[in-house]
Amino acid sequence: MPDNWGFVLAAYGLAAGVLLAYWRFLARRERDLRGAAERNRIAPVSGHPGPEPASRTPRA
Amino acid sequence: MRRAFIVVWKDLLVERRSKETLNALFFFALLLLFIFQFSLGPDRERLAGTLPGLLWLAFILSGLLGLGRTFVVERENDCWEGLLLSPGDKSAIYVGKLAGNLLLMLVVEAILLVLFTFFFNLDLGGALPALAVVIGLGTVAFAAVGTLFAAMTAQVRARELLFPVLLLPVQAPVLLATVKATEAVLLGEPLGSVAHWLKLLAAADVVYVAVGVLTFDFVLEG
Amino acid sequence: MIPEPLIRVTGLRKTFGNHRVLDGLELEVRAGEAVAVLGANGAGKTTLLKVLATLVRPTRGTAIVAGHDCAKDAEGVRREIGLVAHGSYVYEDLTAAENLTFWATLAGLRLSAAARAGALATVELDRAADERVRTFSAGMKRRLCLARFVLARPRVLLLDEPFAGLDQRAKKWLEEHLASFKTGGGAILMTTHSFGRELAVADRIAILAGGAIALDTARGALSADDVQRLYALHAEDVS
Amino acid sequence: MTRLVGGVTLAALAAGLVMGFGIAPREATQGNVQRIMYLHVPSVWVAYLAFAVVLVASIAYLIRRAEAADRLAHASAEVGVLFTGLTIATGSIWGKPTWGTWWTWDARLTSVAILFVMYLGYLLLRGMIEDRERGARFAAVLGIVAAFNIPLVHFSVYWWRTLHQPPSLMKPGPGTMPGIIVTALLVNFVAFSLLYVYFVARRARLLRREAEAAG
Repeated sequence: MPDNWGFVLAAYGLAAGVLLAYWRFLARRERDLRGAAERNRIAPVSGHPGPEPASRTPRA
Repeated sequence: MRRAFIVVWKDLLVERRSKETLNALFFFALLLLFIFQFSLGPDRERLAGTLPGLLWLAFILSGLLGLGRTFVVERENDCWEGLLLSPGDKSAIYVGKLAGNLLLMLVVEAILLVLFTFFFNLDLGGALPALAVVIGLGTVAFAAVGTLFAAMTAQVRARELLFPVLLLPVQAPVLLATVKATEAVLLGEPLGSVAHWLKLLAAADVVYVAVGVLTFDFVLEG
Repeated sequence: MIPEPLIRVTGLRKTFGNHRVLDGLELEVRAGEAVAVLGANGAGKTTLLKVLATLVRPTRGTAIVAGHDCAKDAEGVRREIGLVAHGSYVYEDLTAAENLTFWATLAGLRLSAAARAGALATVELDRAADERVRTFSAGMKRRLCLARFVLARPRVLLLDEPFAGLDQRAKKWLEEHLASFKTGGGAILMTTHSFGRELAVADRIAILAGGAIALDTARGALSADDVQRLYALHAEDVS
Repeated sequence: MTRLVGGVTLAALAAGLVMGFGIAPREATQGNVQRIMYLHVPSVWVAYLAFAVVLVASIAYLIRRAEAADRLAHASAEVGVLFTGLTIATGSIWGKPTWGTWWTWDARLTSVAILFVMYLGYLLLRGMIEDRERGARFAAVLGIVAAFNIPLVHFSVYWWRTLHQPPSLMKPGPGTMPGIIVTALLVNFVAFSLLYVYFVARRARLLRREAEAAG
């Protein structure tokens, strides 16, 4: 039975990518907020961040 | 219970006077038949296998239209706050609206059933009583969640978009059960053979109506 | 012991998003008293009414109506109030009698035909009982809404610009009706942004500016233009 | 505090990788592609955990109107959708070599797909309602309806599929698998749960800050 390492790497790579992207998204939003608070301008109530990039199609 | 009845009485009276929803749905049902014919071709043998699916697709689409309008009369007459301010348990309003919707859906489904037997020569044969059970159970589940979500989206800006997007995924299991049960019933199998689907539908009815009654207060608060 | 006021608002704040509509609002209305809340459009008059009618939850502070807290015991409040807002809550496709039957039954009242006819007569709509509300004037619709409260007999009436859009006859009728409601021991809180005759029925004028009551004086001998001067004075420096 | 949880999570994830690739044996029938299971199965478990938390937090919010409960529900739903998406993606990557197609209406993939769409609707609902208090209330109701719907989804999909083919190999029945694989799964499950807690904590804190900023 072929090992299909390619697919295993794709799966783990994608998972790592998605989780990292979400982590960065959180970090960036926190930075934006802290920045806004410092300039003591009330940050506009930004819309909801929307679903995160849980992309479905794995890389070929 | 008198309070739930008065809600149904009011909706039926408004509907009888304005005749908006029923006429529109009847016309929509007819349109659906044409669209199915044009898109799927006239060849009846090929369609025979998909008839249960088509039937429920027609029910779901006209249901979305009908259920989405549950609170339109409140919104257009600006009576939403009036409902909220009338003292007493608000779930009576939910039960009233649910009963009204159930009636509306069953009427439309009856019309569609007749149209299907005419256009697709769907031969019900002896299966009508069994089919009625399946349709009844499925429609209660559909109307229960539909009424709750109609109340939820009545006040939201993009309600025409949000209502189907929220309702359809929740209805997926009910749709699976009803189509599978209808398929078996139309093949002449006894109800017993689809007992597990019917139990699932009954469970869905109980769960959805119970959740609807318990959470309607929070949704009406608007 | 002076009786507990029917409406008591202390330190009321209401924010929508990051816009503070009401802030630190204090107000009391006793039984048999009518208070007119005066304020420019957008000063928060309607928001105040909506908080008292339990349609909107206060962000901070308390609002007590007839002894019930608007946030914690909304149902208790709803049994005691009658709200006449722009909506006036009528189904246009139903007749006046059918509307009354619906709202009375929904409120849990057992409505006999006689009681319904009596209520319609009180608001002078008995001739139009079987006509569809779609054909009614603004004044007739508002009277139909008041007919509901003739039946339910609330102790507090919340009126959002009740005299707006009424002809002279309807205004006179409303004045008399509110006066009799007051002598019956009810409390009235009404909002208005005009200074005409409608202030006659008010015992006190409360000017709403900057999210709070800037001035709360007995109407007494104040004439309409006194009120206007006072209102202009306070509205400018506060908002 | 969250920095500590973050550190522990990273360590646990590393341990999971070691278990998945180092210690766990090469699976006889499927070959190494089976190692995707150590990613796929824990993420579906965590997704269900997330939606259970949404249910509890939604009920708590409706009863006590505590802002914190609403934020927890919101954060948990979002992280739940993230893991559900991950489950579907890794499931279809696994499906390609084993069944030759990216997507099959396999019972478990289908039910996870329905959950994904249902809770995506939840996030859409939150995004569409401007008034925070009303959005929280409606989302709580939807969170409850969706959670009660999960068992119905499961049964209907299983009956719908299993009449034709037995549930796929991915059925995580620990009983049928050698101990070492089960432990690898459990380690990864713990790691993923910690990651879930970490993400929810930060997302909830972000929501609180946004609420405070909005004043």
